[in-house]
Amino acid sequence: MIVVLAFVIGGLYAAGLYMMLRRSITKLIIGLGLLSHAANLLLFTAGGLVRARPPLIPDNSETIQPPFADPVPQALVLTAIVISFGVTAFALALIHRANRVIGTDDMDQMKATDV
Amino acid sequence: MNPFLLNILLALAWEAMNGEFTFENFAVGFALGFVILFFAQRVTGETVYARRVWRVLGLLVFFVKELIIANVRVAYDVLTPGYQMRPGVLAVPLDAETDEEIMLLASLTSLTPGTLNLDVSADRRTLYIHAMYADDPAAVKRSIKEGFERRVLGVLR
Amino acid sequence: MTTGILSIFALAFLAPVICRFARGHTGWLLALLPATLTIYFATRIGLVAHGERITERLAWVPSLGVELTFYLDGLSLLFALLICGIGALVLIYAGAYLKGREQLGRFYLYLLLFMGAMLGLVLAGNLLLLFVFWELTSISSFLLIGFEHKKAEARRAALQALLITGGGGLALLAGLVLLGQISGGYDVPELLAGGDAVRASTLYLPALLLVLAGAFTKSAQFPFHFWLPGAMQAPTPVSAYLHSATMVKAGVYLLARLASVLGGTDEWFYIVTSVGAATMVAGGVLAFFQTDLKLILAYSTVSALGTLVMLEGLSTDHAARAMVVFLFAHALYKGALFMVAGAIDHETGTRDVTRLGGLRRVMPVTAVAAVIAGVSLAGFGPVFSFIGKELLNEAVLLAEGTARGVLVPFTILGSALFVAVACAAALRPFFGELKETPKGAHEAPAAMWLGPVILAALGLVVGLAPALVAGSLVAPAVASVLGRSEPVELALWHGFNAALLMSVIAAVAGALLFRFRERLRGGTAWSRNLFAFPARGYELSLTWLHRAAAMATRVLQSGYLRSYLTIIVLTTVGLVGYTLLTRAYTPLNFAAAREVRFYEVGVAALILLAALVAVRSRTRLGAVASLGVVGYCVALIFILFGAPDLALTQFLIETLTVILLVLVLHRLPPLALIARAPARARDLVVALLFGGTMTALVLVAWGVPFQQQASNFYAERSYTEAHGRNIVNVILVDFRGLDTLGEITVLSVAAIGVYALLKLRPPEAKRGAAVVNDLSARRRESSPDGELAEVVARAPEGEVS
Amino acid sequence: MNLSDGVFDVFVVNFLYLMLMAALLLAFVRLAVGPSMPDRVVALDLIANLVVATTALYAITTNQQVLLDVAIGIALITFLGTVAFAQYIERRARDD
Amino acid sequence: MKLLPVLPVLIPLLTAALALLQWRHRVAQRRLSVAGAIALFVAAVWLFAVVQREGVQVVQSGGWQAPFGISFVADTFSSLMVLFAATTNLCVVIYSLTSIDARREAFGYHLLLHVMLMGVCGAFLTGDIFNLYVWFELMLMASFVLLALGGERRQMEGAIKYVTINLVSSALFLAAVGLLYAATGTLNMADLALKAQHVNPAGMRTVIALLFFVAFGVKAALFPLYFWLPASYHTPPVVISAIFAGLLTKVGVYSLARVFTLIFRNDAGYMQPLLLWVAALTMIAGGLGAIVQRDLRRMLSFLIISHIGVAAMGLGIFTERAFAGMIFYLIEDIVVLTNLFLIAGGVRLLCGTYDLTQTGGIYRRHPSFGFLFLIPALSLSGIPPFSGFFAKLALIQAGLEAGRYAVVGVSLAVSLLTLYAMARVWMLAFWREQPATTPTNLAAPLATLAAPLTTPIPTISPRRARRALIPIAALSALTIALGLGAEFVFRQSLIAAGVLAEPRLYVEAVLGGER
Amino acid sequence: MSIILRTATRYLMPLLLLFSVFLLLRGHNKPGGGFIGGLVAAAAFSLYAVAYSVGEARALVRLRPQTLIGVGLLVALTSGVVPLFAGRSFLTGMWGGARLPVVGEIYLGTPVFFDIGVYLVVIGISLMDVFTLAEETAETADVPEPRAGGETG
Amino acid sequence: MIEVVAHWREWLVLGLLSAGALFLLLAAVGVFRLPDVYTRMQAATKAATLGAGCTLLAVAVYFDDFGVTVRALLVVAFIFLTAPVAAHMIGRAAYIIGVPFWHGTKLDEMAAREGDSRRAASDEGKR
Ligand code: NA
Ligand code: NA
Repeated sequence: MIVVLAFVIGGLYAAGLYMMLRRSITKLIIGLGLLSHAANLLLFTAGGLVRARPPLIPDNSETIQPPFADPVPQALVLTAIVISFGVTAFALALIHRANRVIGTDDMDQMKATDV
Repeated sequence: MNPFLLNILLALAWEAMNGEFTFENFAVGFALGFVILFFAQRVTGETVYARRVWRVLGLLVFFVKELIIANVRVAYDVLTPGYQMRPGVLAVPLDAETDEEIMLLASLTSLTPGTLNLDVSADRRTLYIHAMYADDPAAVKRSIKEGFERRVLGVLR
Repeated sequence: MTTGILSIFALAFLAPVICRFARGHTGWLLALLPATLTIYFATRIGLVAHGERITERLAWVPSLGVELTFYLDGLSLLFALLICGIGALVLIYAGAYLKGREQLGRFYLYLLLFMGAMLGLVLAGNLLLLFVFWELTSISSFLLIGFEHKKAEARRAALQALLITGGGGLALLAGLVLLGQISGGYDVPELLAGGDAVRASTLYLPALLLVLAGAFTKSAQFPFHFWLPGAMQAPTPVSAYLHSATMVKAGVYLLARLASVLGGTDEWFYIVTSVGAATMVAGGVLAFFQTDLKLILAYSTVSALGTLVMLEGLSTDHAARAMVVFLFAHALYKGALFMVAGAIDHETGTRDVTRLGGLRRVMPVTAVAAVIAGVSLAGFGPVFSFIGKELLNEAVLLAEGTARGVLVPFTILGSALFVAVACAAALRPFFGELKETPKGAHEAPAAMWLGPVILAALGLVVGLAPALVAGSLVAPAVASVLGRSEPVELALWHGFNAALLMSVIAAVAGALLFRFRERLRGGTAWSRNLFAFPARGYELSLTWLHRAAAMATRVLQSGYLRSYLTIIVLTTVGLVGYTLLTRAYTPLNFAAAREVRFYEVGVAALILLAALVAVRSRTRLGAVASLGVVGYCVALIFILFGAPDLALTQFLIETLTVILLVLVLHRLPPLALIARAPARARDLVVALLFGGTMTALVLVAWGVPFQQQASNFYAERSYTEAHGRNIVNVILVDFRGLDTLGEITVLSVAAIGVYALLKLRPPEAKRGAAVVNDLSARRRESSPDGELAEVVARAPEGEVS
Repeated sequence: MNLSDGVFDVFVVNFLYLMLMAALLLAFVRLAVGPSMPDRVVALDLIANLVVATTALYAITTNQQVLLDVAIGIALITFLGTVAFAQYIERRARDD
Repeated sequence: MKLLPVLPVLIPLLTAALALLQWRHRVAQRRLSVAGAIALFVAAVWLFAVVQREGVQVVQSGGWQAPFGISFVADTFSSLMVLFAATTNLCVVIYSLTSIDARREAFGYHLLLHVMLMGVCGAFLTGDIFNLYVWFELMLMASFVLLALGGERRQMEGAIKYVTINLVSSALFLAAVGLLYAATGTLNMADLALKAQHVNPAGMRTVIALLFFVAFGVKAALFPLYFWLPASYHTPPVVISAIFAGLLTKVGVYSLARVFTLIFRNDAGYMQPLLLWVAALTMIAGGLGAIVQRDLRRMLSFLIISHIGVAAMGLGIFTERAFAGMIFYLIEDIVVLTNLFLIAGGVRLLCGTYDLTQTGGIYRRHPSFGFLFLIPALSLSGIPPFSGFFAKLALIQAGLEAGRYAVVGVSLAVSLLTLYAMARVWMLAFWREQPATTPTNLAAPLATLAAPLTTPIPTISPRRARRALIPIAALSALTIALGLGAEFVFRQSLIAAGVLAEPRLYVEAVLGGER
Repeated sequence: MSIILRTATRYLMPLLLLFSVFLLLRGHNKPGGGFIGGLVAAAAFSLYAVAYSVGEARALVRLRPQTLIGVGLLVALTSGVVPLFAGRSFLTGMWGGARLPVVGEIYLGTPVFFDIGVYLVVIGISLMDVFTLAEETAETADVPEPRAGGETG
Repeated sequence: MIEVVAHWREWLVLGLLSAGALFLLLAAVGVFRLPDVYTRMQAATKAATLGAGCTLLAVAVYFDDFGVTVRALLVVAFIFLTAPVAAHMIGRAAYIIGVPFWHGTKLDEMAAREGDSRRAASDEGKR
């Protein structure tokens, strides 16, 4: 499955990046979303994949017998997911404000601070 | 619904969620429910009468029957080429008055295949539904009024 | 010694305060300190002449090799005396010259800083300490040259000086560090003792070149000579100081200091001598064509510096002797001449020699000083400078074979130009008929003639009785240069010899040059331009630098986010992909791929499909909904592989995100297909490269053996010690609670950001107006840079060429 | 009870998954094609329901009770999503 | 000590949480902010002193033995960085009291500042690679908000680029962490220092190192990853630019230094040419960018980049003395760049603009302000006796010792560019008279420094005005002190570099210490 | 506004809130925890905001989101600091002997309070995001949304 | 037969699961091929709700845990309560923004109601 997921991850990275390379900030934000899915999945696969053995200690036991899914990447991904929620919300507010202030969603119109 | 009753219901729901019916669990659930209701005070603005259990059961049976019969009809239409349906939007006059009555009626009509509640008029006297088989609008309306509405009012009043 | 140097710095910072109280007497008051120091150093003459070396050490930054070490030997003593002595005179002179000017306090501050830095430089017994003072002289002279800061020319000259000497300084630093590394330390006495090892080192040549770059720029050697005349923008007392005793001689000092370490090799000889000789002639020629008194003196200084450097390059006993005497004499007469020039300017209102004449009648005292100094400049008469000239000629005549053949005519030409210049600058204004000048000329105040008179008199006295300094000052200095002591005897008259013949030829030629100066000035513009090209080069390179920088910056900092992203991603792909292929390639094991369940593949395929649809979607909602599907399917993956917490979180968050997306995107313009096909294809390639790299990474990482040490630990302790059965949650709130603490803070900040962005409104600006302003701002930005235009376009030809 | 015990033949189970996957695909096609916004919302809602069902099925076939809670969570939040979506569509129509 | 190393994280958090509860009380927030900044400073000094006296301090948060909990590690390097971050923060907080406008204060400016510091200190102190990611995100998020706070057009344009590029780098960072975990099964940096050496194939470790290099390189603003910086740093109020300039990129360099010396030290050979090339190009690109800027803050932004290149050179040389030079350089940069931005704010107030074609006249009216500028400007250009010289000297010595002549040459050329840029500022804003066309505040007393940025005509008491000059003067004094006391600083840097060069010390302190 | 939705919401909301507390407290042993619980609670309030209005939802919550966040952070921080007084390391779990008579076998301990802090913060931030964005984007709607007293100022 | 009785719960679970999957597939086919959004909703609301309900009921039956069973039943109730509400919201929205009916739709009694100006036909709205 990891082989399949590897291609999914790559595909998500590619799709996310492609969207971010568009001129519209709307697409930019969608691209960011895809990118964070990719990163989360990648992180998730870091511990290896174990089917249907969540890291939960059974009620009648003090420990859990392997194999079980590695809880560490899960905790990390959970953190990353929640963070990316915060970030996405902020990014949304940002592009909303930007669109209101600048009057366009075209990234090419947003070069005044460089040049 | 009486807030106290609601509170007890919440306490029971709590026990159910935990899957352990004990007194202490009930007490905690009750306390939690109280806190939640305190924060959600506006939710419990009205009072509702107690229900009659057999009417509920009757409604349930009727509902399941309708559900299955009509599902087959839709399934047939969905799975065969071409359509036999004659859809239309119907205005069904309402006898139901309270929020709960209207909601329940609307939900039940929506859940039975063939009819889907679209809206309630601003004066709350008309229910607009989308019916897939509206060859005879009057019949559809009648079936709703005499099938569901009567039973719903019977349960809730 | 240490106290003396530090006290000058202390006085510098007190100067503005003193200036406020002492007013007109500030110059006299401040001169007390350098005068005292002059006396102090004079008392050391005896000791040093007996071959003693005085060293004082204080720790500063020993771990970097920077120590407050001061070292007094013959060479540094001579310089210290000149710096303090002339410094005192210049302070007195400045008090009168600048009377009533604004910012006088700052002027004294800079001047004293400069003096302190210069004194520190010559006394430094640690290479890095020397560099510290070296840079301080650059900075303080920058501040002094730009003293008339409202004048663009002054600023430009200051910048020029700073860049040239600063650049040289950086080279010097590298050179000194290399020297330090060769010799194992930065202590000057130790370095002086280990010259052989240095010259034998493979790093000798780079170190030499770097040190020379520093010295040549500082001492205005060709082709770096052009900044020095520019420094004329400084008030005259500064010019006097700069040119006579100090800053420009810092390079000469450095070469003399290091001559016994770096000198004596072929590289040293060819480079130093030829640069010096070229500078000598170039300076002379340029001086000859000037009519501004200060510029004439400035270029003649360049010429003199060239002479000194040439002598240093020769590395012979004679040359060392000639160098020390010439340097001493030059300090005396050039200081006097600059003060005279200042006095003339001050009294008459002009420095144009063609408009000056007959001043001896109205400024008799000044005239006496000027004539003595002028004679010294010409290298004639019973003055110290004549001895120097003779020694110079001797040294050149004693040079080896071909070198002699080149150097002798060069020296004669240089001397002839000196004569012509002396006539033009020192003698001509005082003789002949009194000419009309902007101000009615009369004698300068005592404070202004005191300096020139003392210096000129000293030149005369020492010239008549050279024994006064031969053993006490010159011999120890020569010993320092040579690295061994060598008896020195000086006499005014050496009898008729080849050296005298050279002087005579030079005198005659010089007189002729002076006679036909007008015609020559008119007819030989080419020779002027011949030596002007370095100045042009400086300006051109500055312009090119700006152009190149502007272009590079415009290309890199294009303003297009996607080009930034493309560059970043291609960097990643290039680095990671290349390394992956070359160093981490492992044949992939696809056998394991067979134990895949079809619904897993189904979910995976749906993710890709949904991503594709999100990319291709023409509607905002379609894209958002597809993104949602990606998220839901990712949640399904989590469910399939034992991560219920993750699945729940992912699903909850995906839904909330979709809601927020819908809320916001609806206010944005509809999606439009703007990019052209080639752009899309290019981006597609970039994106696919990136995706492919990440896929490869995951596949390779998967093959790396893995230990589940941590998860086993958590599995064992989660319930028994942390009282939780959900290991993921226990990790979040206990094992790795700190992550969570940080994370909720991130969330808090993000939410505040959302709130602030949407609720905090900028003061309502009219959008149209803002756009217009912005456009005009952009247009302005594309016009050439302001100050650069000032620097490049308005360079007055006469001044730099 | 276990996955491969008795009636829970792998073939049967896989057939159930197959149906759900097919349903997911069909729903997704509707989501991608639209054409109206409500169409997409309907499709997304259906997909969420399919995820709930898949989760429930997986819970049974792999014997994980805990997945029920996941399914509950999904069911609860889906409602919010759909309602908010619909609300937004309406409000937007009123704005324009 | 179970608390001290986490204090620099807890104090800002406590400050921010309390400020949140005082959301509507601006005055209370200001007081909290100052109190928090002082407390952080005291804690940082205390931490530094304890590390000095007792060596590396380690806290295993949650009481779990390393590598299973998250370790907080204060060695000399991290405690130095925390100390200077806290110092800068204190100055910036004081400056903000008189310079940040009421609108921004009402929307959480103070607490955002403290949260950012929390992230910065956390990043310096953590001994866990994923925890580092969290602190990075925290720091970034706070900086995103600070950058955008106010919602002006330029801010929006800058923020979009800043946010996007940094998020991409965060995604790469996350991927790198994931791959590292996949290859080693641990996240604790000390543990990684041991386990990463056994990764097979070793090339995989190199690849991960490169991912970290890109991720941190973006944060550090290395070539060619720096574009977000000049696009955004000049857009928010100057005091925000100032703290960004001082701290953010330094965290990137710090992290590069940590992971490359600890985890990827065996890839140094492979990475070194890359690092040196990148360092050289960063220096050049930054330096060239700086000299063509008209906007003072943009010029400073490019100088940040250029000087990050110098610090990266220290890392690339990869010797103990080079590390020490890099650390000294980072410290110096924090102080000087913050100060220069604060001074730029003063220029703007006096001349009414950041546009160097429109400025002038300050030297004549406010010479003392001019000298306050000269100190950091000269220090940045590496002119003795200020701290910048010694930092540069240390790097040059290390570079030449290691035979890295070319890159040292580039660094020297770039200091000339810096000197040129600073001299231009001096000439255009200070020496020359202001072009007649621009509206000017020059006639106003220096008190104008205290005015809120958006207010054109300042009306503020001299007492508050002096308060605004305090941080600038303090930072300038610090620059001098760091120069005169360079021995102390460099000794500390050497001690810090010792740990970088010999990771055993770090590893033993973390894994062998408190259980 | 839909009567049907409003009526349904009145009944669903308490259930959702209850479920969120359930998830929170049970999270230490089964899927759930502060994040998930907080998100569900936020979803409940968001539902109310959709059915009624953001203003009414704000009134229902009573506390400002900022306050929720602040309190949450303080709770989390405090639960981490408390062990310090017992000479333990920051964030060390300290478990009271008391067995919470609720969810089977939860012990009261500082990590539980930590999770409660997380719960509060997540509610606070989600509400802040949702409410603010909803208000902002609804701004030009012809039916102005009632604003809650304290928040918009 | 005895087997069936002995394993009645498995068979019940299997039956419920099959019914659930079947209904869901039906809903998906309906959503896929019915001609307008209103009719698609008809399919989605009923069949999907029924399908999800069946699978959750299967869970309730399958697990031998009272808490699980109660929660499963509760969520089935929840779904039955919310699905029509959601459908109502979508349908109303569709009607308001003017999503067109299938050409076979003959009757629209809602068009006559007052305040129908809300039904604005915008192009963007239809997407
Ligand atoms: Na992220
Ligand atoms: Na920065």
